[in-house]
Amino acid sequence: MPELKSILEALLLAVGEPLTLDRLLATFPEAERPEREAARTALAELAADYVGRGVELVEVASGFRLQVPQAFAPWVARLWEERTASYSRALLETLALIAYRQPVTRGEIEAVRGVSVSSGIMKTLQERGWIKVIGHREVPGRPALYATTRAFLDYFNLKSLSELPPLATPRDLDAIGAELERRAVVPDENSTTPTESADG
Amino acid sequence: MPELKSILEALLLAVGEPLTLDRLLATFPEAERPEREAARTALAELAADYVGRGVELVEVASGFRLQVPQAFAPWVARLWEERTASYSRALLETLALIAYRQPVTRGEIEAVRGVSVSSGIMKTLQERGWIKVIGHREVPGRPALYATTRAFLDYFNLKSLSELPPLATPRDLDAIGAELERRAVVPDENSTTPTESADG
Amino acid sequence: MDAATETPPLAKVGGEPYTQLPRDLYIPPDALEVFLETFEGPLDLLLYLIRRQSLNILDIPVAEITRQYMEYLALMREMRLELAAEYLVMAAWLAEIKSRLLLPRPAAIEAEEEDPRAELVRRLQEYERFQQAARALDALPRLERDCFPASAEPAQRETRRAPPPVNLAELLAALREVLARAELFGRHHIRRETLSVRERMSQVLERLDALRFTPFSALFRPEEGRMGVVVTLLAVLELLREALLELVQAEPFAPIHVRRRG
Repeated sequence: MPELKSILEALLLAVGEPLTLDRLLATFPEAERPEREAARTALAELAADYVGRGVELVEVASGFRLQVPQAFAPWVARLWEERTASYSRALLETLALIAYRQPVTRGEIEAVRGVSVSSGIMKTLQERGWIKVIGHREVPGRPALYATTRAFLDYFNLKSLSELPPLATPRDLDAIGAELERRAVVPDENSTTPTESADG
Repeated sequence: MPELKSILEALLLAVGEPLTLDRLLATFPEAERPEREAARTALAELAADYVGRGVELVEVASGFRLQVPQAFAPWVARLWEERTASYSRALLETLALIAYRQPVTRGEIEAVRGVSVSSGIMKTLQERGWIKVIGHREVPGRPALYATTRAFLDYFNLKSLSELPPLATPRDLDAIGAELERRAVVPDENSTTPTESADG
Repeated sequence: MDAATETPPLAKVGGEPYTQLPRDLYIPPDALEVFLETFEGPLDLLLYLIRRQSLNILDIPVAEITRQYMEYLALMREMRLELAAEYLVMAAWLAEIKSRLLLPRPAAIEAEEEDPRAELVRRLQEYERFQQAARALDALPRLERDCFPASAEPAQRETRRAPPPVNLAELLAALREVLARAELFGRHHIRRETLSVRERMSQVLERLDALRFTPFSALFRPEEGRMGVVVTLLAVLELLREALLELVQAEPFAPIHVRRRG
């Protein structure tokens, strides 16, 4: 049987999120289950082993977690930068619905998409400056009304929303999509390669 | 600056999936970028550090990956209550045929297995990202040609297709007919022991 | 539930009722159905029959194997298992091979012709190879079952990511998909909408204040012409309908004022 320390390490790495001591211990058959004190000691040893390494053990509200220490943020950040190649389909659908049906609430977007829209998506779109809250619908809960911004129009080389391809039946959109591809409307200046932000 | 070994460890853990040497090195500003040889040495050291631990370094088709070794599967499995899916014989046979015979059409798979391949199986394999259509055979109906993906190799801990377990060598198929005839003609003689392949 | 009283024959083979399972079946009847279902097709069943008797594929006693194969087929039918057509095709093929082996042939023809079993043997052998390959594949250590990707969250997620590029075609493709899906759900009516009205609605809302009233006429810009005026009016009506703004007129023919609701 592997060392207790290594088993705890394996569990935390396999999950990648915090685990309580109880959940860690629950993975042992009852007969072999270590004492809580022994597990705590093993975790302390593990934390000591990690000094100077690319991983550290922290205790957070929901338990113990292995994480990549702050000191490595520059390298990890450059890795992510290179990775974010494209937005998710959910994000693009949400953006498209806001563009065509504005002003629109999150609930209305969800009604069309048939699934909930994550807060992360709304946040990303707002951070990117493509959408903003322009009011609230006067219904219970006063949901925010979203609309696209001038930055959105600029990004897509549109003078006004009326230049968006008309919202027609899905079938027609196929043709429009093909047409757009033919015209090769690629508004973004750096759409080919995500350039590394040259700092320094 | 942290040790090279620790930076590589941090990167691999932050991503949780395979990274090539090039992608690892691209996270260093050019002026500080280590030599490939140095990075390889650091990875080797890392692998050595991990002996006996809850983590191991493997090289698969898409690059280097940190993973929890097989020895810890029992504990990890108990952490995730849901049983990890075991795949049906039909699915595995289909996958094996695609892996060893690629590029191959569905019809060709069916010819070997002697039964039709369900669409569900092909869909599952594609959804898992293990197989993909890489073209069409230029025969009537233009059937799709399937091949395995890099994700398939990654999933099965393989660097390349050449690492697949060897396929049992068939008796020379053309010789089978001859053999059958010889047996029919000379039913009970010791001379029938096949010696044709014994040379070394 | 109705079977217990009569003990009906398990199978009929060649018209003969079988009340007992074939001698060489070591399977309790309740497990039989499961057992029969495990066959991946006729080749799989044949390989099973051959292996069970430790026979070499090259030595298949066609007559005997054909008889056993037919028994299983009858059992499957009796169990009302869905019998793939391939099983019947194989049955016909086995019968053909058997008959060709039985028929005497002039030596001259026999020399040219392949042994009738050759093709069957070839296919069995080929299938057997891939059965082994599938087992070998299954035995490889694989993710999620034997080993697991190791990951650790970065202490602090950097927001320095370069935002991914998007082009209009992608946006349209996304819209196309979501609308196609919405059509499938059928609950939502996607109407053709005049964009300019929607856009004007956003613009009007932005201009309006929730605290102060804005003169209705200030919403219109004469330089936009008649179309512009109509679009603005439609936008205001639509906003009104959606209870997003409030119209106030102190007395008949007095100036109308607008403000945002809430």
